Amino acid sequence: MGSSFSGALVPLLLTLKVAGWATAINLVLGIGAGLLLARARFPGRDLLDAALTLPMVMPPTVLGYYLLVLIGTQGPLGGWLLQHFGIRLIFSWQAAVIAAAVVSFPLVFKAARAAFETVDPQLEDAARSLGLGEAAVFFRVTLPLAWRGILAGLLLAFARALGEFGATLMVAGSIPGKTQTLSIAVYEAVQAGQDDVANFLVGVTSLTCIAVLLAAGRLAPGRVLARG
Amino acid sequence: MGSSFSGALVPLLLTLKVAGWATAINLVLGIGAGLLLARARFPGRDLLDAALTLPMVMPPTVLGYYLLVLIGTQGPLGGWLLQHFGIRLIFSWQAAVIAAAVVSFPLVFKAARAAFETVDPQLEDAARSLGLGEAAVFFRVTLPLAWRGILAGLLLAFARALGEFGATLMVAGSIPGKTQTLSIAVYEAVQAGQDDVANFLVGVTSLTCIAVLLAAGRLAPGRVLARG
Amino acid sequence: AELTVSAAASLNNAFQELAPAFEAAHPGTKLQYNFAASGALLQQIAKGAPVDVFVSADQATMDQAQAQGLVKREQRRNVMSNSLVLIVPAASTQPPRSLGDLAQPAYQRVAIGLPASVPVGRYTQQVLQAAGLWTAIEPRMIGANNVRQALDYVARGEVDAGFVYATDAALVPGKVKVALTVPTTEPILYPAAPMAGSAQPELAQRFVQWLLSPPAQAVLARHGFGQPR
Amino acid sequence: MDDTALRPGRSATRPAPPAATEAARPPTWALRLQRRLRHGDQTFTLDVDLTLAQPHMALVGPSGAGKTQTLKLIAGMARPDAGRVAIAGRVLHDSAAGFSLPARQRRLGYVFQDYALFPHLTVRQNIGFALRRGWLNPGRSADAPQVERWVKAFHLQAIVDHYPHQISGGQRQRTALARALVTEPDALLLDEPFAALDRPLRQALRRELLDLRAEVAVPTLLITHDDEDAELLADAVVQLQAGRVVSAPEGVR
Amino acid sequence: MDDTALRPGRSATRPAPPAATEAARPPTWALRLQRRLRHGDQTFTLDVDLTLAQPHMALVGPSGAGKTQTLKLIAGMARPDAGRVAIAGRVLHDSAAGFSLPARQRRLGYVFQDYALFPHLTVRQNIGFALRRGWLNPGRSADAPQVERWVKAFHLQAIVDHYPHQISGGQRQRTALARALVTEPDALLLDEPFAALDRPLRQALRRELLDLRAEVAVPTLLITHDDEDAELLADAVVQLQAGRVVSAPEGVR
Ligand SMILES: Nc1ncnc2c1ncn2[C@@H]1O[C@H](COP(=O)(O)OP(=O)(O)OP(=O)(O)O)[C@@H](O)[C@H]1O
Ligand SMILES: Nc1ncnc2c1ncn2[C@@H]1O[C@H](COP(=O)(O)OP(=O)(O)OP(=O)(O)O)[C@@H](O)[C@H]1O
Ligand code: MOO
Ligand SMILES: [Mg+2]
Ligand SMILES: [Mg+2]
Repeated sequence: MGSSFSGALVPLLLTLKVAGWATAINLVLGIGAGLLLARARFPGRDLLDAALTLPMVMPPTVLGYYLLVLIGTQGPLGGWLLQHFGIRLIFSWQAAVIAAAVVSFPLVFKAARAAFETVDPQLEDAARSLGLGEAAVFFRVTLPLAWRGILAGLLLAFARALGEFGATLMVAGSIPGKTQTLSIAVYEAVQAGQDDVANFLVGVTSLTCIAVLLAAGRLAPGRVLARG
Repeated sequence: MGSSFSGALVPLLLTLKVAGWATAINLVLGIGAGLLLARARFPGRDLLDAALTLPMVMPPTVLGYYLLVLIGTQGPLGGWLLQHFGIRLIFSWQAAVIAAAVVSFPLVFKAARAAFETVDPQLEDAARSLGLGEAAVFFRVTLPLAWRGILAGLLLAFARALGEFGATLMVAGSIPGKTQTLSIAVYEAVQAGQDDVANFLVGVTSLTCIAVLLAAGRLAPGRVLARG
Repeated sequence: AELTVSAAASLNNAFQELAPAFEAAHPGTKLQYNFAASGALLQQIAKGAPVDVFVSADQATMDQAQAQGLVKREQRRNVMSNSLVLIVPAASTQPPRSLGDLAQPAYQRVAIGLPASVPVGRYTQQVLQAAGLWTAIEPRMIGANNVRQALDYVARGEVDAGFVYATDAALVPGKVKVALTVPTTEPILYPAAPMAGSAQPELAQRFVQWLLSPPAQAVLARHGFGQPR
Repeated sequence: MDDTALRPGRSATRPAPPAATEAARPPTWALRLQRRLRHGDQTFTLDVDLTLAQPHMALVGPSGAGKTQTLKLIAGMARPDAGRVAIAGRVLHDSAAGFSLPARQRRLGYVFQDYALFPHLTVRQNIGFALRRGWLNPGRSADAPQVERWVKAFHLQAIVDHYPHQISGGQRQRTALARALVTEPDALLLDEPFAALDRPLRQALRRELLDLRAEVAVPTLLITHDDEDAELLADAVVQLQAGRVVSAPEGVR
Repeated sequence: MDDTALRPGRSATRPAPPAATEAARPPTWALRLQRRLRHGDQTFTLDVDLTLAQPHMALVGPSGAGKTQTLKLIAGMARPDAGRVAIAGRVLHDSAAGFSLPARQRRLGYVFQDYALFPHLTVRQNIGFALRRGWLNPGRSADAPQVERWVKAFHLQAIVDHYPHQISGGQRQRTALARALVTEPDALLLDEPFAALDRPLRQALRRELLDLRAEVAVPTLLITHDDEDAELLADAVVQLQAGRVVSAPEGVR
């Protein structure tokens, strides 16, 4: 493992790709689930909410093991994909994306639910009476008003995805240049007692994370007041 | 390690103690930091925000390593504690609390910041003009109005603390009955190939988590509307 | 008194079983185990963890501990041995008969502990290098974070073969087949040593010695460990 | 009941009754609305039954009488427990027939008592909100002639780029009014639209409303506490008390 | 300037001027306020200079003239760029002296134009808000005679346990008024306090306000668009336009 910057470049790019995709997936799924639980009333809603939080509570390695069982070539999902599409998920960077997405999903979901619940329903009514369909109401009123809270969740999810390695390592393996993310590299350096390499890689991870968070801060609208 | 329920009871209680304390600490620190960053304007605010998110981005084992450096008897904090108070943090359940608290801190902090930012400042002005001091304004107006979002963060943090083992293992070790939390027990069972024990312990963890989340759901006020 | 033993994770099952015997032989003593990867154990000890005995899965880690003056070098003992095996999924029809067979196209994925951080990976790398096979196998390597992960991959049929310890392969007999026992360039010996900073140096030393006793060795043997040579 | 027939295309000749009418000359307002609001052991019961030929109605009555609730039921923002709503023969809701148009298809201009401006949009974006179709909000500098018209009419030029929390109460009210008028609705539901305005401005806006109605004959339902408003802007005054109509004179009061 | 002297204890004899007065007979309202609000390239400049002997003032003027801003500056919810505020000789703010009382020490009853009720508290809790000291809100069934008094006076009995989003506009306004009056403030700042009320209720509340002032001589500054309000409740009418006082007659108009 090179301690030079170029040595960190490959895992860095891979890490960004994995975390980016995982965050994108959670942008959709987390917002969807958050909206559902904020708005729909159905029996077992609280239970579903708690269940969707479980990926957070399981040690990543254990979660990784369950994911392995699920998406491995012998698993129900992995086997099906392999049989019908010839796709082998396991030990690919896509598997790393799935692991990172699962681990960070509750972060987006919870943040989105809380954010949607603070949006004044009267404003949505106002938009409806102005002729907007439900989708347009969502994208033009609900989402912008909830965005600040959702963004906070997304940033946490991105950070978590950057740092994730327990579950990732399990389903993606650690194939240098293919599935070795920064976190895995850091972990190995620490394990191997290569403190300087570890510190260097942690520095790279931290700087990357800070850069991404600062850039994303720009995406937040100015302070949007609750009342019109 | 017994696979009976009584075998899980000791780590379960320990886990609840550790996660409970960690969440309590973050209730104070996370809300404090969230409020500071939501309200105070100072140069480097965004940078501080990003820096406070870093515990999220570091692989827990790596974080554990840094914590070890900090609170180990040779470390600045650990050494000071040992010298002046004879307190040895490492391998104690208090060390597990510290690890769990650090790992889950960003969850509360980010949620709190986003929640505070959606509170209408005019309501705080109203409370001030009614004679309330800043502390009373905070506890009687700001906090109740932000509570829903903060609670979502606290629940995530609690779940995360329940599931944490990477950093915990590093600083607290895995001493049955003393520092072996449920997650660590799960991890060890998986490592030792005791799949049935692992599944059982995961079941206990999940049920505990769901029970706590459902109970905490009661703490959320009814839907509080943004406008008066 | 409580005796804290930091032991390599792979010793978990065997050591749990040892505890009652030692405690019975030393009334008033309670064993406290702390299991983790050998490297993590060393870091804890180096940072002041109150440990009495350290049992590592490899010589290199114990050497480091010794170099840092953390253990009593004169009381360090090799307490058991293990062997490296090549395993394949139980369903596998044509297991490799020699290491050289791994170069065949049938073995696209081979689980190996990461050589940089996992002792079993280091042993594997040494063996393969000595056999001139490393460059051929390395591109097929699926890195594992620890032995257990390599074992899981093989047991679930996600890889075509894997290198683990004999003790690990014995954990899931129905799911993996041992194709080969691989002679290692250096023997796989587990060293144990009392800590220099132990508050109970005598008891710590007695534990290390007791590990070499016939009753202890019998238990270890049942878990697949061999005598230290 | 044929759903399509009830949703005729926006006709160019506005005063003409839409395709599916009830009788030769339907009343402008045909309202039957029942709704019970419960809170703890308190209940408020709304039970409005009202048929009015006149196009312009003022709804008056003490605070808490149910005026705002009535408007929300007409606009489809709440569901009556039972009832029927038809405006100028166009049926918007009929519980008996199990029929209810969603709020967005009712084509009503609604001015909320507390304005309900979109806090994330500027005054101009708020006013132009309904003109922009699709999933995106109008841009901050998007310009439309209809927006300009009402910005000018309501003297909002100086603050078109302000956000709602940056403008005064009266400015908010005018913005809300403009936002509703821009859509050229089939009917206007106005919940105290001039309450925050001083006398000259109030007069100017009344003028605007009258001008608009001279141009396109749009029926109005106006909640007001101002007798002058009722006199000048309504052909009939309906009084609500404790959820019931207590006086609904035929003809101008 | 002596800080303590400026914050006299709540005196029992209310009309008597507090300890540190300016002159033998200070004017009730002595206001000098300058503030510039910027938004993009738009600026609104408030520049109010006003000394008034009469205790009860009505502040009128077109929408956007700066009436609400003036009130907020007096109440200490915004800081003037420069200026001085003294009510009945009690100095609340003096930029030149670098002195400014925080809002909570100004002892002013403020009724917000948009009410600003606490959405997480019931009507009763809102009204009793200031009576409860400490870090806890009054309980949902906490009862105080002052609260009861105003609940009765403003006919809020039926909805004391409702939350703000469950009550009508007029009910909100009355709740806001009661919340401000309960504290027995040194002066009242009312931003269109009757705008959402129908005529009979408006008259009843005016009566209440006059009764209150007969009991304790509390100065009032009332923003209104209603001439009758101004006539009945104010001794002097001050007109604001584009941020400046354009007419401030001495004596009753
Ligand atoms: N969500 C609710 N739950 C219970 N009661 C409610 C709810 N919303 C409104 N009410 C009650 O319904 C009654 C009618 O309210 P509405 O807002 O229609 O009054 P209004 O006639 O518009 O009065 P105002 O002139 O004061 O605006 C009020 O007594 C109010 O307390
Ligand atoms: N945060 C702000 N930024 C920029 N301009 C502002 C801001 N707040 C208020 N203004 C402007 O200041 C002016 C005065 O506002 P103010 O609320 O005092 O008016 P007002 O006299 O109370 O009017 P109304 O009778 O409509 O309530 C308005 O033109 C408004 O657009
Ligand atoms: O027994 Mo180890 O140190 O986990 O390879
Ligand atoms: Mg109303
Ligand atoms: Mg105003």
